[in-house]
Amino acid sequence: MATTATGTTPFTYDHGHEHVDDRSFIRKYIFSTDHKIIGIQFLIMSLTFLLLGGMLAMVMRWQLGFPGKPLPGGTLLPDTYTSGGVVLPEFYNSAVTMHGTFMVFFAIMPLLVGVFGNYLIPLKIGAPDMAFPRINMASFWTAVPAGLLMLAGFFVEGGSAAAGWTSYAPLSARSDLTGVHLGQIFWCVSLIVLGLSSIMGSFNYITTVINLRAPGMNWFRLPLSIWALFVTACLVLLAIPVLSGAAILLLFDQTIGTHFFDPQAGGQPLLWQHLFWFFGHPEVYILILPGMGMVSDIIANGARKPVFGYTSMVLAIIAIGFLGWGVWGHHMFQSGMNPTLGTTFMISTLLIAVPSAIKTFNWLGTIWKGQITFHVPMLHALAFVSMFVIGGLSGVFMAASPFDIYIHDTYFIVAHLHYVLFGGSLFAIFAAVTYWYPKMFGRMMNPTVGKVHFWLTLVFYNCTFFPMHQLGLHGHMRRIYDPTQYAFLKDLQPVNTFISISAFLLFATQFIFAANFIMSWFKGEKAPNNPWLDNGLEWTLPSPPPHGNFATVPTVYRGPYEYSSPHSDQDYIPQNVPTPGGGYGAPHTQPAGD
Amino acid sequence: MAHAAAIHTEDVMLPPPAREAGAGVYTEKLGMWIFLGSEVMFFTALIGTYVILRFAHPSSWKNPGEVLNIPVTAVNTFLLICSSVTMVKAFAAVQDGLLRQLRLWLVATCIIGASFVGVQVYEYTHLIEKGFVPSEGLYGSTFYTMTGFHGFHVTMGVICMIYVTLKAFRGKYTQADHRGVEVIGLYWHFVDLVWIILFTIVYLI
Amino acid sequence: MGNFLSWMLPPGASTFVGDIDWIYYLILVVTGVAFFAVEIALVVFLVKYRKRPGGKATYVHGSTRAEIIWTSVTAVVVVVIGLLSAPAWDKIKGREGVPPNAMPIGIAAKQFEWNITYPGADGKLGTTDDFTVRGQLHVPVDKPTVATLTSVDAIHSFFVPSFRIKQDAVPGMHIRVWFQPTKVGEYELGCAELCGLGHYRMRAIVTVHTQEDYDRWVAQQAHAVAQR
Amino acid sequence: MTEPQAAPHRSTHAHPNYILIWVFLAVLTALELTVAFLPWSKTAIILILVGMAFYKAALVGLYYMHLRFEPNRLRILAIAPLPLFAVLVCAVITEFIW
Ligand code: HEA
Ligand code: HEA
Ligand code: CUA
Ligand SMILES: [Cu+2]
Repeated sequence: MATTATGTTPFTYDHGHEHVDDRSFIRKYIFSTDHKIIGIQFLIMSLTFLLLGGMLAMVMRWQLGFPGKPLPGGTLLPDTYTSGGVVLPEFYNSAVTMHGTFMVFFAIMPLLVGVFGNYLIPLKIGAPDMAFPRINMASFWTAVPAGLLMLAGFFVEGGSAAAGWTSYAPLSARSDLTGVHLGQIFWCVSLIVLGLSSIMGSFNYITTVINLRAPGMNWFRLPLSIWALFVTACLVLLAIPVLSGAAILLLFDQTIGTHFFDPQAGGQPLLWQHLFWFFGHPEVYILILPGMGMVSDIIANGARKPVFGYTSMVLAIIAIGFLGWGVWGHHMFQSGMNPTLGTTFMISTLLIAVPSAIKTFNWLGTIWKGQITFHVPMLHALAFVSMFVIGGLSGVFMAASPFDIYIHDTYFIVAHLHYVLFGGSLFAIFAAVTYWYPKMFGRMMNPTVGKVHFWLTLVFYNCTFFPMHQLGLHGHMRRIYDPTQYAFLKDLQPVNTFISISAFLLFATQFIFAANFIMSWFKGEKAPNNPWLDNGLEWTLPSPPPHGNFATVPTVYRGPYEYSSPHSDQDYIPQNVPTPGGGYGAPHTQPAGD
Repeated sequence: MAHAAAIHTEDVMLPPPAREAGAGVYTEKLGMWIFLGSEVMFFTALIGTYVILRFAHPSSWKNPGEVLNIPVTAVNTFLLICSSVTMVKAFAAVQDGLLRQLRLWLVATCIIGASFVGVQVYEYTHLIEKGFVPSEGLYGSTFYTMTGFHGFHVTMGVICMIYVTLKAFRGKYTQADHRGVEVIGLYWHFVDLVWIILFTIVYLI
Repeated sequence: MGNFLSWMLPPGASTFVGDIDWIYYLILVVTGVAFFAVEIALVVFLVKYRKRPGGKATYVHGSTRAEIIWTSVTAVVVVVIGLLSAPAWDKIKGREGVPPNAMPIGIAAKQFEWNITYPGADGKLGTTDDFTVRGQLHVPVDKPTVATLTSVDAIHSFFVPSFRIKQDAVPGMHIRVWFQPTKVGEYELGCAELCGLGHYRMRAIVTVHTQEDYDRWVAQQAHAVAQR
Repeated sequence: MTEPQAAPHRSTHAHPNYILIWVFLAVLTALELTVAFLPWSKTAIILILVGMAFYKAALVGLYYMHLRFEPNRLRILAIAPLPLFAVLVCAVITEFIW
């Protein structure tokens, strides 16, 4: 359908002329409307929250590995957090809650959607910027106050929200049950504000992908990263408002005395769970799809081969986008929901393994008979595949509702979610950051340091999260402050200690990445336009690309994965290079970077 | 850069079209429609909650007219319908290049829209005086949340409408280019559409 | 630490062990096969197809046949897992699953304790000989017990790992959960849903008696109640 | 995109009779107000009222938001989120009828 030009779309670019960038510093770097700058702003914000989330994880791991021992530096914390340096249950609960909230909403989601959605979409489809650059700027500047408000919870009376990142009512609705009042309100308000930011971002992305594609960039020539970001944006657009709505109801229950989730007045505690997970399951696919897309780009590049089964990869992304709406009940198997509904959700949940299987096997197909270069992004991308498979397969255990009876709310779930979120999303983010870093900052990251970081992360990551499966299989509940309270968990304490030590090492390893990231920004080797010899349009531009991106509108002649084509002497053909003698399409436009 | 790769044979792919088709509508309008999609989901959460809670606990609701003032709301509903027709008339006027009519219809829309909000405030104050407050069981909770968020949307709409009206007075819209009018119109009619549903399920059922 | 890293489930003590554990082992085998297939293929490809000087990758775009095979195999496997699991689910959580002869008890969760109401000698709840004990769940062996779970504040979750049973207690709802212990002994009951500061210590002891022991215990408790 | 885009409008269709639709909407509202207080069975009234509300909503969508005159892809996009509402409400309602 996309190849039939209807001629109804006005299609103009504002960059036919030579661009003189005379914006002031503030317009250029602070209140910028340039999608590339906004992407980098999101990158800095979300890495900060990643660090904060990681620090909270260290607090939790200290308490779990060494219960009752004073936290190093713990005496510096206020009395409401620690007593004699020992973490208090109050602090533990808010650490778990804020760890989950920061990681999901302020680190991984903005990293994938805010950073790479912004940075890649216009560049990869050949557009000058987003469809609505000012709304795009507003999207970032709404996310920042949301983050600050969430953070502010730590500094108010009663401390931050402490009802888990899922904030189940009525615990989250009644301050007499937790002792947290303001913190819980901040949680709701912050997520409502963040929701506005996400919605502004997502309808921008969708409009951009639909209406601003360069000539020749038809739907089935879009890179998989763009397909994934497009479907993700659709999920954000439709899922986030449900969370906002639910958070508003919860906020009203907390503040003006409504009774949505209050059973005494006929409210339904389970309604919160339904609304939350109706948002929440699409949300977890929001957290993985962009990663899957970017990893597909990187693997094809590293293997110097076209993506295996491009069309089925696209269809699988779309299928995940659709099926993701029909499985939310698998988080509620033990909640007292209608058991027949449970059976339905079990079947739909199991079926969602099928598109993921398609993707996994196609990644294997892509490296099969390739010429694999192990550059740092490729290493992370391969780790993504092998770790996501572990996380995905552990999902199948929980999807089988009878067995979920046993492992629900145990560390088996914690293992699953870290395998998909760290092993999946975060490895994809490492891959993507290292891959597009040269484009973003015009400098290369140090590959040796990158490899050290990769291998240490891979090892410590598995040492940290793999044994959690066993904890779960022995019935170790999640969100418990002190496992030694239970006799059957006392024997497992050495495992907990081992996990904690690995976690500290894992955390420490991340500073190698941070150092590499920061040092390369200033001292890194100057990056060429196309360091990875990639076909994508962004690599035809200078590193970093100028404001307005393309000096002339590029014309796209083929898909992005034409590696090792017999039509070419080299093992790649950029998408905008015409086929000589083909004699069709618009005349060859000189890439701006030449 | 060494893009000058020697390429021997023809590419297997089809030639590119002159431009990509997109959605067949201009970008601002497409953007507004997509944004409305997310608004639909926001009201899905609220209206869905209402339907579910009402189904689960029917006895919390009073018969129509017992608590809520139907005549006042009926007038208000009529106002909103009127503001929709003035809005669409404004759009029709600018399509035909009748800029004076455009301004008149827009001003009318602003005034009627603002009156809707005014009547709603009046309705709220009376209900609260009568002791019907948001904490009054599920009935009060859902009533104020749903009508309140609708009212909030109308208020936002009025603010944007005033902005568009000012722009119209400054002559920014022409027969050739009047995207702003059409886009605000879409939002306005959507809010009207939501009210049509809310009026039925909140007041009449 | 060694044996904790095994993939075996810890021993259990209720009939649900038989209903549930085999599903676990089944999925373990299926996913294990998938896991090794994927990881081995990955490693083999990485070694075999690593970059060689002058080498060129094979230019293929996919294979519809391979695509169809792995899609349908996965679909069939997951649907079979679902069909095999469904009966156990219905038996444990379904309404019709509760055995008619089950002994009724009441479990009221509140921050941070379990209050268990026993039917007394007449075997019926809601009569005058009912009595309530805090933090102790006593049940006869080899006899089904059905508990009505309630909560007065937050959501709690009734979890006896050895019985392979878990069920949330939701305020405003009366949720029935049943189990049939198979081994005499003491087990732990924990709270599996975050319910506030004391969630980590919301613990109780489950004692499974022989029928005679159980009757004796009930008589003793009833006596204590009568004394008050 | 700082330069104004070209005119979106090609008057391919005459204006629908907007006033007539307004009359329709007003009359339907009046009818609704009557039906709501008729001594019929509650279910019947609810069905009729919801039906009328949908009809009115459709009028607004089709004519005032001119979906009637838009390309098909836009219409599909406009109604795409509605099934999600159905999925959510139907699933959760089964909670109360088992
Ligand atoms: C990125 C995020 C992400 C992703 C992608 C997934 C993917 C999946 N998740 Fe996960 N999930 C979470 C994030 C994610 N999850 C989080 C955060 C929670 C906890 C929330 C909380 O309570 O705090 C959770 C919890 C969770 C639960 C609830 C558990 C409980 O609380 O009791 C369930 C239950 O069904 C589940 C299932 C699944 C399934 C079936 C998939 C599937 O999509 C996986 C599909 C992939 C594969 C199966 C692997 C590849 C396939 C093959 C190699 C082919 C061969 C396979 C077979 C033959 C089976 N998840
Ligand atoms: C993407 C999400 C994500 C990530 C990355 C992590 C990372 C980690 N998580 Fe997290 N976790 C969750 C999401 C995540 N978690 C969620 C959703 C929950 C459930 C919450 C709930 O129950 O409510 C949870 C719960 C959870 C628990 C269970 C707590 C409980 O139930 O009681 C534990 C326990 O060990 C844990 C540990 C860890 C550890 C040790 C890490 C380590 O991997 C951390 C390592 C550190 C980093 C990754 C940061 C490094 C970053 C930098 C150094 C920044 C670089 C900066 C620049 C370049 C400027 N997590
Ligand atoms: Cu009770 Cu946790
Ligand atoms: Cu899920």
